Amino acid sequence: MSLVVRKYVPQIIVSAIIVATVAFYYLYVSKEVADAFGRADKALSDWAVIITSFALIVGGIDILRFHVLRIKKEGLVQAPFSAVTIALLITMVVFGVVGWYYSYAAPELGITITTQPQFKWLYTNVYAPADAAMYSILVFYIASASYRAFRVRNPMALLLLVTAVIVMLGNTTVGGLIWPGFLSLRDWIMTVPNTAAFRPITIGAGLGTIVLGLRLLTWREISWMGRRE
Amino acid sequence: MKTPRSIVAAIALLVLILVISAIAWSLRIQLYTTRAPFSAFLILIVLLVAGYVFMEQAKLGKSFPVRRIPAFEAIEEAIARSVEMGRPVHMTFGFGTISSSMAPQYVAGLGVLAHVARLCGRYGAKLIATLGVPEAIATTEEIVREGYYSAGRPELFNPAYNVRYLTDQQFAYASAVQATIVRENVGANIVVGPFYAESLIFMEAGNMVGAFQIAGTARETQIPFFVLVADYSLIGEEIFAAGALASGDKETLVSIRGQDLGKLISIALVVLGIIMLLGGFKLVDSLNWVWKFG
Amino acid sequence: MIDWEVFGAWLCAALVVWIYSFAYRDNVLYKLAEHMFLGAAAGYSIALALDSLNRVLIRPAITTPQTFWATSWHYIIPAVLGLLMLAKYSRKYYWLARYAVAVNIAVGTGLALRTVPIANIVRQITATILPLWGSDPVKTLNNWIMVLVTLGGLTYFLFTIFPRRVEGVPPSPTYWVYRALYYIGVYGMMVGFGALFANTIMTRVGFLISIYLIYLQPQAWASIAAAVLAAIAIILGALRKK
Amino acid sequence: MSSQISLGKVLESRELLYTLLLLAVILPILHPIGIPIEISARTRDVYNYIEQNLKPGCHVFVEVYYEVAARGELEPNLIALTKHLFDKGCKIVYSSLSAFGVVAFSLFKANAADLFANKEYGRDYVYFGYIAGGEAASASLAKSIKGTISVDNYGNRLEDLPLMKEVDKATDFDLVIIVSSGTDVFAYYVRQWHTPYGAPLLFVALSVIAPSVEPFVGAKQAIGMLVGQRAGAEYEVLVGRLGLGIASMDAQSTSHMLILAFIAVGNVVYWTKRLSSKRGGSR
Repeated sequence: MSLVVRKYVPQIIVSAIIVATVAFYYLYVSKEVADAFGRADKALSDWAVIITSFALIVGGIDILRFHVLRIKKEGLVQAPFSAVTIALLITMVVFGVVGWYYSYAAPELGITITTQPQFKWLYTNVYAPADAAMYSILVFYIASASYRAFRVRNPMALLLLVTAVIVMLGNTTVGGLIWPGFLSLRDWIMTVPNTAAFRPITIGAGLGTIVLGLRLLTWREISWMGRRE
Repeated sequence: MKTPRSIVAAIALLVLILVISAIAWSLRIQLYTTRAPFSAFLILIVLLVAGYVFMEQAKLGKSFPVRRIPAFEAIEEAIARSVEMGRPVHMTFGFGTISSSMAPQYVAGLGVLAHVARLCGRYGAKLIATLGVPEAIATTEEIVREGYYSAGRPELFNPAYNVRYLTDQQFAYASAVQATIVRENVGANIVVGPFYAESLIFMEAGNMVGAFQIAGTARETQIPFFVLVADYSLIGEEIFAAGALASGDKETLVSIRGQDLGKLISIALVVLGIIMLLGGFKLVDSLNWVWKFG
Repeated sequence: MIDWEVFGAWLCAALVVWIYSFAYRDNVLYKLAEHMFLGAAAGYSIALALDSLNRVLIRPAITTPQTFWATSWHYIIPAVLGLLMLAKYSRKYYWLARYAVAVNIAVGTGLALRTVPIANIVRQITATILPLWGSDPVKTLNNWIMVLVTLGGLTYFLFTIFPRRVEGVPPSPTYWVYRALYYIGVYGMMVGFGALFANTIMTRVGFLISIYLIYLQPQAWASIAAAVLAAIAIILGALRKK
Repeated sequence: MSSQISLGKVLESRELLYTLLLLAVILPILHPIGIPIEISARTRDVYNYIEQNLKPGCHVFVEVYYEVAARGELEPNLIALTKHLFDKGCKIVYSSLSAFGVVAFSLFKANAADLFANKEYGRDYVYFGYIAGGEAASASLAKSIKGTISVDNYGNRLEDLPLMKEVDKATDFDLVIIVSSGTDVFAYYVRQWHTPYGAPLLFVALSVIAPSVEPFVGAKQAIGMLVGQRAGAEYEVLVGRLGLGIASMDAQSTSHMLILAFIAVGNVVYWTKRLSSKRGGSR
C-alpha cells in the first residue's frame, strides 16, 4: 500500500495530466467539449500557479532556515550578512502583508501588496538596481569569455573567429569605415548560416522533449521523484 | 521469437488512429483541432508509439551501439578530479520553471543530477546543488540523499549544505550562484537545464576559480556560450540523451532511438519535399494542412 | 530626517558598483550587496506568491463565495497539495511533497508536448523545403547552405542509427555521405555559434550604457565613493588572505 | 611573487580588460566622437514606409514592452519613431502589456520632453499604462480598447479623452509599433492583431532576439523591423534628432574594437606560448 501512494499515484497523476492535456488539445469532438476543455485548461494552469505560490512560500522558509543555520555555524564571518538577508526578507514580506491588509480594509486607497509605498521603495532602490546590475555584469563576462573563446586552436576555431569578427565589425560604425560591406555581410550571416545552424538544434530539442515526455508517460523517467523506492 | 503483446497493442493503437482518421477524413468529419496542422499530431503519435516499441523490444534483450557523448563521460572525470583537489562539486539547473514548457529540460537536468550524486557518493565528493525553482527543492534533496545513501556514504549528506534554494528571481539566483561557485572554490561546475541569460555568469564564475566545466541546455540562444566557454558541452537534445544515459537502465536508454527516428523522418521529409518541388508538388502545403473542410 | 529619495538614489549607485566589483574579485561589499539582493528578491517573490494566491484563490473566495464554491471549489486541491510540500521536513511523510511536483511537471510537460511538434518540428521542416535551383544565384546558394547545414546538423546528432566503418572493408557510399553531412553540420553550427555570440556583445554593451545613464551618471560622487570603497575592500581582502 | 608578472600576464588579466572596457563605454558617452554612420536598407525601408503611408491625423498604436536594462537599445528607436510620427502629424496611443513598461515609458517621456512639449495629452497622445493579461489582453484590446480598460495610466476615464473617441479597435490604427525586449509579445500581436485584423505591424527588437522574430518579418507579417541600438542611431540620423543612439554607437564601436584588440592579443599570447613550447622551451 505504501508503495502505491508513494510511487504509483504520483506517476499516475503525471501520466493522466499529460495524456489529457495533449489529447484534448489535438482532438476535436464538439464545440461544447472544446469549451469545457478550455475552462479545464485554465483551471489547470491556475492549479499550477497555486502550487508554485505555496512552493515559493515553502522556499522562503527554506531560505530562512539556511541563513539561521549559517549564523549558528559560521559565526561572525557570515552572521552579519545572513542577518541582512533575513531582515530584508522579513521586512519585504511584512510590508507586503500590510499592503494586503489595506487592500481589504481600505480598498479606496488603492494600496495592494505590490504597491505598498515602503515595499515599492525597497523594490525600486534595492531589488531593481541590483537586478539590472547583475544583468549588465554580463558585458564584462562576455568580453573576457570572447577573449578566451576565440583563440585559434584549430581550423574550426579560425572559422569561428572570422565569423565573430565580421559580425562585430558589421554591428559597429567603425566597421563601416573600414569596409562598407561588413554590414551586409553581417546581415547575411545572421539570416542564412545562423538560421540554418540553429534549425537542426531546434528540431532535435523538440524530439528530445517528445521522447522525455514518453519516458515520463511510461514511468521510466523517475528522477523527479527523488529517491528510488 | 514471439512479439510481446504490448508491442502489438501499441502498433494496433497507431493503426487504429490512422484508420479512424482516414474514415473521418473521407466522411469530412471534424475530428482534430484547427489550431495545429494535422502533421504535427501525426508526428507526435508516431514518435510516441515508436519510442514505446523500441523500449519494449529492449526488454527482450535487443541492444544496439550508442554514439559516445564525451560531455557525459567527462562528468566522472570532473568529479574524480575535484575529489583529488579536495574541492566540492557544484551543479545547478537554470532559471526555467517546472510548470512551463521548460519542464522537460528541467527533468533532464534532474536526471543528470541523479548521476552526479551517485558518482559523488562513490568518490566521496562534496556536492553543492543550487537551485532557483522552489518546487524542485524536495526532489533535489531526495536525489542527493539517494546518491550518498546508495553509495554507503550517508555521513556526507547534509541537506542544508548540499542543497541550496537561493530564490526564484533570475538575477538574485545568478548572483548567489556565482558567489557560491567562487567562495566554495568548486572543482567541477556542472550546469544542465533550461538556462537564460545567467548561463554566461555561471561559466565565467567557474572560470575564475579554474573549475572543470560541463554545461548543457536545449535553449538555442544560450548554447553558444556553453559550447565556446565550457570544457565540455551538451548541445540541445544531448541533454535529454544524457538524462537517459544517466538512468543507467538499458530500457530507458533505448528511448533515445525515438529521437533518431524523428531526425530520420525530418531528413526524409526535407529531401522528399525538395524532390517533389521538381515535379511542381508542394509538400509544404500538405504538412501545413489543418484538419478543416470547406 | 533622512531624505529617502536621495538615500535611495545613493543606495542604487552603490549597489550597482558593488555588484560590478565581483567581476574583479569577490569582496565584502559584494557580499553585502548580494545578501541584500537575496533578501529583497526572496521577500519580493514571497509577496508575489501571496499576491497571486490572493488573486486566484482568496479574493474570489471572500468577495464572491457562492460562485467560488460552485465553480472553483477544486482550487482547494492544489492549495492542499501546496501545503503538503512542507512534508519534505518529515522523515516519514516526505513523499507527500511529490504530489504537488507531479502536477506541475505534468502541466509543464503537457504544455511542451502541445507546442513542440508544431513549432520545433513541422515549422522547421517546412522552412527547410527550399528549391535548390533557380535563376537567382544568390538565393540558390543561400538555399543550398540552408538545406545542407540543416541536414548536416541533424546527421551530427544521430545517436544510434548511423553507418559504421568496418575494418578491412571499403566504406559504403552511405558512410561517405554521412561523414560529409556530419562535417557540414559541425562547421555550420560553429558559424552560427560564433555569429550569435558576437551579436550578443552589442546588447550587453547596450545594457551597460543604460545602467550607467540611469544609476551611475546622476549620482557620480556616490558611485565614485562606492567604487573607492570596493577597491579598498578588494585590497584588504587580498592582504588578509596572504 | 613579483618576478612572475610578465607582460603577457598583465595583458591577459581580466581586471585590465574590465577597466578598459568601462572606460571604452563611458568616455564616448561623455565625449561623443561622431563616427559617421551608414544607413542600412532595412531601416531606410521602415522610414520610407512611414514617410509614404502615414498622413496627418492618422493613428498609431505603440506597445512599450521593455525593462530599464534594455533602455539603451530600444529607447533611441522609440524616441526617433515618436519624433517621426509627430512630425507627420500622427496621433499616438501608447500601451504596455508589462508592468516594467510603465517605468520605461516614464523615463522615455522625460528624455523626449522636447517632443511632447507642444503636444496635448488626450488629444495628440494617450498612455494606457500596464494592462495585465498577456496574450488574452492583447486579443481583447484588438477587439475593443474601451471594452478592455476604462481608465488610462493617470486615472483619466477613456471616454473623456478626445483621442479615444477616434479609435477603439485594431482596424482603427494605421500602424502598430511593438517595442519589446522579449520574443513572446511579438507573437501576441501577430496572432491577435495581424492575423485576424490585418493590422500593419512594425517591430522594434533587441539585437539578441531579432533572429528569433525574423520569421514573422520574412513571412510579411510585419512591415519591417528596427534592430537594436544601431537601428536607433540610424533612425536618429534620418529624423535629425541626434541622441543617445548615436552617442551609444561610438561607445559600441570603441568597446567592440577593444574586445577585438583583446582577442588579437589573446591569440598572439597563445601562439607565442604554443610555438615556444613546441621548440622545447622551458614551459
